[in-house]
Amino acid sequence: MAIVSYLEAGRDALAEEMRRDPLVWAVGEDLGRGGVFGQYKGLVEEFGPERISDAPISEAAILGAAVGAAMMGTRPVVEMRFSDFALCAMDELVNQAAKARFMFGGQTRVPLVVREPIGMWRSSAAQHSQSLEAWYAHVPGLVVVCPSTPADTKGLLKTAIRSDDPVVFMEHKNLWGLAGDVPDGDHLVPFGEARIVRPGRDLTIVSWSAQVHVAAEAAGALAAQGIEVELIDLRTLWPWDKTRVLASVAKTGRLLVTHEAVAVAGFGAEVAATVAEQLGPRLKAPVRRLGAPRTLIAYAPPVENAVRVSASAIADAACAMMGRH
Amino acid sequence: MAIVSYLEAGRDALAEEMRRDPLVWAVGEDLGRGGVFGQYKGLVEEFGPERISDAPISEAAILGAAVGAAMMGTRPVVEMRFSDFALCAMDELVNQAAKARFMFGGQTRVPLVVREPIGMWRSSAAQHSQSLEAWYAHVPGLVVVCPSTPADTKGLLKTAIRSDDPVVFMEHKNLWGLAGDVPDGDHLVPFGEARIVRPGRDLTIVSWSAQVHVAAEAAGALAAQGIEVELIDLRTLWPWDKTRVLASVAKTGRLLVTHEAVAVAGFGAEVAATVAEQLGPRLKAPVRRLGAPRTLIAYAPPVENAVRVSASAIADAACAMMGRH
Amino acid sequence: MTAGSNLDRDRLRTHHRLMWRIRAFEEQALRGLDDKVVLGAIHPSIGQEAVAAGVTSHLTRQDVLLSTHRGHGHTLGKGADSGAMMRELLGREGGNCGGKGGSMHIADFSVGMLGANGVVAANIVIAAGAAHAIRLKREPHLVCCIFGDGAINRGPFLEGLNWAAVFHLPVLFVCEDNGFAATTRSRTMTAGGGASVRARSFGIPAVEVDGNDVLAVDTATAELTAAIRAGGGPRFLHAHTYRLTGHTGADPAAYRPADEVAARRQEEPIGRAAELLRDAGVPAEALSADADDAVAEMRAAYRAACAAPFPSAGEAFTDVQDAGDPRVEAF
Amino acid sequence: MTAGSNLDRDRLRTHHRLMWRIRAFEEQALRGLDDKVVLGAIHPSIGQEAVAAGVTSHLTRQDVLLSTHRGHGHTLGKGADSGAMMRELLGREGGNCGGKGGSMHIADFSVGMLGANGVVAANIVIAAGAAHAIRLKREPHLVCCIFGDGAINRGPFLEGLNWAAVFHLPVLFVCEDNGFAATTRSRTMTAGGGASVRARSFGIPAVEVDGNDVLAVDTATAELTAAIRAGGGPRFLHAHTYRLTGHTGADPAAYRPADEVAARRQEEPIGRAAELLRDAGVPAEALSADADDAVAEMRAAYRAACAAPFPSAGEAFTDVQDAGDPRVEAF
Ligand SMILES: Cc1ncc(C[n+]2csc(CCOP(=O)(O)OP(=O)(O)O)c2C)c(N)n1
Ligand SMILES: Cc1ncc(C[n+]2csc(CCOP(=O)(O)OP(=O)(O)O)c2C)c(N)n1
Ligand SMILES: [Mg+2]
Ligand SMILES: [Mg+2]
Repeated sequence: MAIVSYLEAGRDALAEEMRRDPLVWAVGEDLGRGGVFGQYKGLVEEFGPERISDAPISEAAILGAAVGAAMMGTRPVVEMRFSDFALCAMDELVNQAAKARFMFGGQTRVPLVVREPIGMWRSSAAQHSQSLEAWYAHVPGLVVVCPSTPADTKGLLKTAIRSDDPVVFMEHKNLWGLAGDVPDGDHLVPFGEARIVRPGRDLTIVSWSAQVHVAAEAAGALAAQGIEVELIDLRTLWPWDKTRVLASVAKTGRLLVTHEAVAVAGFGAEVAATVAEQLGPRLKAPVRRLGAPRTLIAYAPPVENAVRVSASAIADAACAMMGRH
Repeated sequence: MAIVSYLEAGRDALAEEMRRDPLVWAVGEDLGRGGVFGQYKGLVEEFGPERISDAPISEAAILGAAVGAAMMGTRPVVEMRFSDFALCAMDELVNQAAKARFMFGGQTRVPLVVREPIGMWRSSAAQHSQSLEAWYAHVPGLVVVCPSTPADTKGLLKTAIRSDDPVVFMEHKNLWGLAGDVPDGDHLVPFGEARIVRPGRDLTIVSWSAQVHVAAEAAGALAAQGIEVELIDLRTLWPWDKTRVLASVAKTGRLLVTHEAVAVAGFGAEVAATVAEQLGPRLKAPVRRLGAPRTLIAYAPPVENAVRVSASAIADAACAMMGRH
Repeated sequence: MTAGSNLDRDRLRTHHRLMWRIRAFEEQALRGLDDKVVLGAIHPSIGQEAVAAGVTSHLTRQDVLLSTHRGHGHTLGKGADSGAMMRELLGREGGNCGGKGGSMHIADFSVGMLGANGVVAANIVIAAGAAHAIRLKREPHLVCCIFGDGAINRGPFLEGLNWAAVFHLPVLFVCEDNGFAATTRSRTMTAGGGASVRARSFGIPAVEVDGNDVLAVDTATAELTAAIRAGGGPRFLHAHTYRLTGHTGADPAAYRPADEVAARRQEEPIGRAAELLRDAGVPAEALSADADDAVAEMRAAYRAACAAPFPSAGEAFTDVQDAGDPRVEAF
Repeated sequence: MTAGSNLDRDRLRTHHRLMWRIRAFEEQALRGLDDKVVLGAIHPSIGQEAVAAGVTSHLTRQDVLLSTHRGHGHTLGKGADSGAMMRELLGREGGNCGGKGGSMHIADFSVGMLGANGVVAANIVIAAGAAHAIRLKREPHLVCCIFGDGAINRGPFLEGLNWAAVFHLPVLFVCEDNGFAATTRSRTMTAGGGASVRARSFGIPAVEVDGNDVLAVDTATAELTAAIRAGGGPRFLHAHTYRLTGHTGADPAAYRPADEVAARRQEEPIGRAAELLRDAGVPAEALSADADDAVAEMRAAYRAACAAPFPSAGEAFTDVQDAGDPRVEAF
């Protein structure tokens, strides 16, 4: 075990996989100087500018080239800088990367990882703060990863690089500095296996990415009031660990899903709908979602904060579900 | 009343609005020769090539130019040909059109309509068959319209053109030839008002776009078995008519949502989750969704058909929800 | 026609045969549309066969080709089997993509044909990336990317060409300029000097040729591919041709005068190649045998395809992705 | 410096003042970062002021300007109020965007400044569309679109320039070339002859100037805007300059040698303009008064902004859209 930051965990994962497999390479704007957040610091020194490659400001080409390079047997890891800019490469990701294998009848695979830092950070406004993980969950062919801890970042990025599927890997910008234990050795975390952050019998909270930490804070506060939350970090949205979530809700009888993204048509709806379909009559309270209102993210802190789902909002919702007011 | 096809209804709507308001104009590839499906036939003759404008194969410019032209006080209607190609203009639609008003503090509005024909047609395969309405419902700032009849196409397109919001207007390719009554005069259909296709007391089915017709077929079959379906056509997904849906399910106690798009993270999840949240304990059966499996759309008919949600699948699900097997 | 005394008769004959095979394949496919067994859209390249023949004749099997919606000719040129291709157009088992792709997504990875594409210009950035992989792996092959004149107005044209030039990649870009983008005359929507001028603005050497002259295409491609193979970085070929049919099999092409089409038909590439061959002493029967063989091949391919079974519904759930079950939540 | 005997002293003096106002605004904004009251990213244009001054001096209030993430100078040049701009950077009430946009989305529609943009090159297609609307409405105005040298590698550069040329629209495209795209030297990622060569490939006449020479920028812009106003269609200005600070206020710019920066600092535009003015007989005190006035203006703007209230949380729900309630389903 070593204490490593979320940012370093990603860097370590990439470095380890690049050492292991000479066909892994990374490409994106400014990678030669370490990337916009420093996630690639030191890598060009070890691997050279061919394997840690700069790119022009050409998101469509970065992603499109990755599709071609992946079909030719390499394993590109592409950096989109902010997930918002991936919108400049949506055809390449959705119409090309996600579809090639099926459309060509299994003649090819597209083993690429696209890193898309998501989320609200500090006063970054509407074009640098989005969380669109629900979009990708809706797109057949894609894997969607949203880690919340250094250990999961490391283990899931390594799994993503080894995967033959195109993987959308969403790191949360607000977590770069978060430090945590990361297991030594070849630490791999499988897709589709949720993490029980904290066991509990009264109410299941499902979350992912940075919102897991907000939910954990709420769970702590609720514990002080005698409400035992089972907090589940999905870690990957596709595939998602329906089994574990259903088992938990079967036990607690209550589901609250919370995420930072817009609530309307967010992935929380998928989780809530699935639980309602499967466990409807066994629920002790109706399922409940907490996500952002359907508005844009502003620059000014009070306006930005207005769309955050806070720990107290989560605790309040949980109390209401427990019949405590 | 006149009998008009779904395709003609859209053309009539555009023509009427262009006659009414000289600032309305349309732009897209091949519009001068009537558009790829003939939706613009005859319009260049009436309005000239400046207002029914051809465009280069430049989806990003078509949409981006519309944003600029809308901010400057005109009302562009842009044609994306197939909704799949709108992925080439996602930054322009989501980061620019949807955000400009808010981001600039209300200094501007972006009154544009983007027409995105959706859905499976005949052997059009993975890049010409998508239905991504759930994506747009998740994006603050956008209106999402999915008409199922000629009357609604006409009334909603006219409303869309008059709206000061950017509107994603999704016509279903399989409905172009569908004929139906369209009211005479200045027929307008408001956003956010669902249509009760057929009243019933046993089970509520919610749907939109072409799938409404499949659901109607199922409802007919169910009626023969004595099951009275209340079929609701949402018509617009944002805003969506929660009031009418909740009132219906409060009455029937059963909700089945069905759409052509992929079920996972589809808009059906939003409807199902909302109903489960609001009416959970009053439901006579758990909510239920029917959508496409999370796979791609193939060319070969049997494989393409495998992802269609059929009338019999809907009827079976409804029977199961009624406790009949 | 540029053929001089040093005309390689055998080489031209090979082009003649391939052009006939392409023509016969597509005429057969159009009949398949009439017969209602070809169900999706077909974009014929009838009249444009010289580009496919001339360009692909310089590609090895290990070289890689990326094509467009109008890709039958390129695919045949790269060596794909006509039987498997016809099955693909009919959506049958044994099609190159198992019937899941159809005409617009035809591909044969076993011969280095990495796909037609339903999205105009999308193949350009993919081609740049395929070449990037070749460079990373230090392989000696090149990538050929063919697109239409309409594609040069999409952003990926700029991004892909700039990419290939910046990274000095082995790519031959080919603009197959038939003057039209669907029903629109491309020049009405294209500013400036066109494809080769744009290519040169990225520092990519570009050559323009009469794309209906198979020898001109062949000769130009020879030079360009030699330069690429010598490590010279990307090259660009701008080939002018004409589409004799509608944009798709369903398009009557009413947007252009009949006499324009008639005039251009006089310049179609197969007749021009045949004339040269006749002049060079190839007997007329040999030439018509090329045509007959091609027609027979494609008729047989069609018959076999019609007899082939459709893929099973279960194919909807194969080759989606490794992670997760695609059936989840459905039905 | 190109100023000859017919130097318009007053005009140059006006540039000098504006350049000082831009510099002072940004230095004040950087102090605001240190003070932790400017919270979001700031992209200073210190060293690049001559482009903003020279170009915007030819824009009327009805002309329209689209800018980039590095847009403070352009916005001041177009006539926006420094007080409202400073409030916007601090996210306060009374900011141009009510505090909802911040530096990267600064805009003042009342003076025809239609927005900075957080997405590189996105403004290019928007500008083409704004000009399209002007043409449809038969208005006499023009659109000016400023972007960086990094932006010419994105697809919308091609699509927007082609669009403007095809539709013969009144747009002045300005590439403000500071040699860098964030931490990357642009030339390492840009193939071919660069911005103006690319512009010419679309048939758009293009001029290159020393972008640190405000008179050169002014003169070139005069000619280009005159041609546009005369109905000549789009024009392109490629102005070479240098960014003296980091990419953002937080970037130490360690990726370039100190002596390079020191050398380029000798060529910064304000000093050069001041030298010319001194030579033309403007007293030194007058020139330092320009600087002092600018600093005083921006200090006052800053103080007022610091004292201004934040917008209320409820602003999260205004100006989203007319249809639907944005609060629905939340919390
Ligand atoms: C991004 C995108 N926009 C529009 C289309 C629809 N479309 C298919 S082919 C075509 C014309 C293409 O013209 P060109 O590139 O010259 O190729 P050609 O058809 O002439 O071979 C168009 C507009 C598409 N497939 N993809
Ligand atoms: C589409 C997109 N990709 C990447 C970025 C991140 N980014 C912001 S500014 C910048 C550099 C831009 O360089 P240039 O266009 O030369 O403008 P400059 O910053 O030099 O003024 C980059 C890469 C972005 N904002 N948008
Ligand atoms: Mg063409
Ligand atoms: Mg720059």
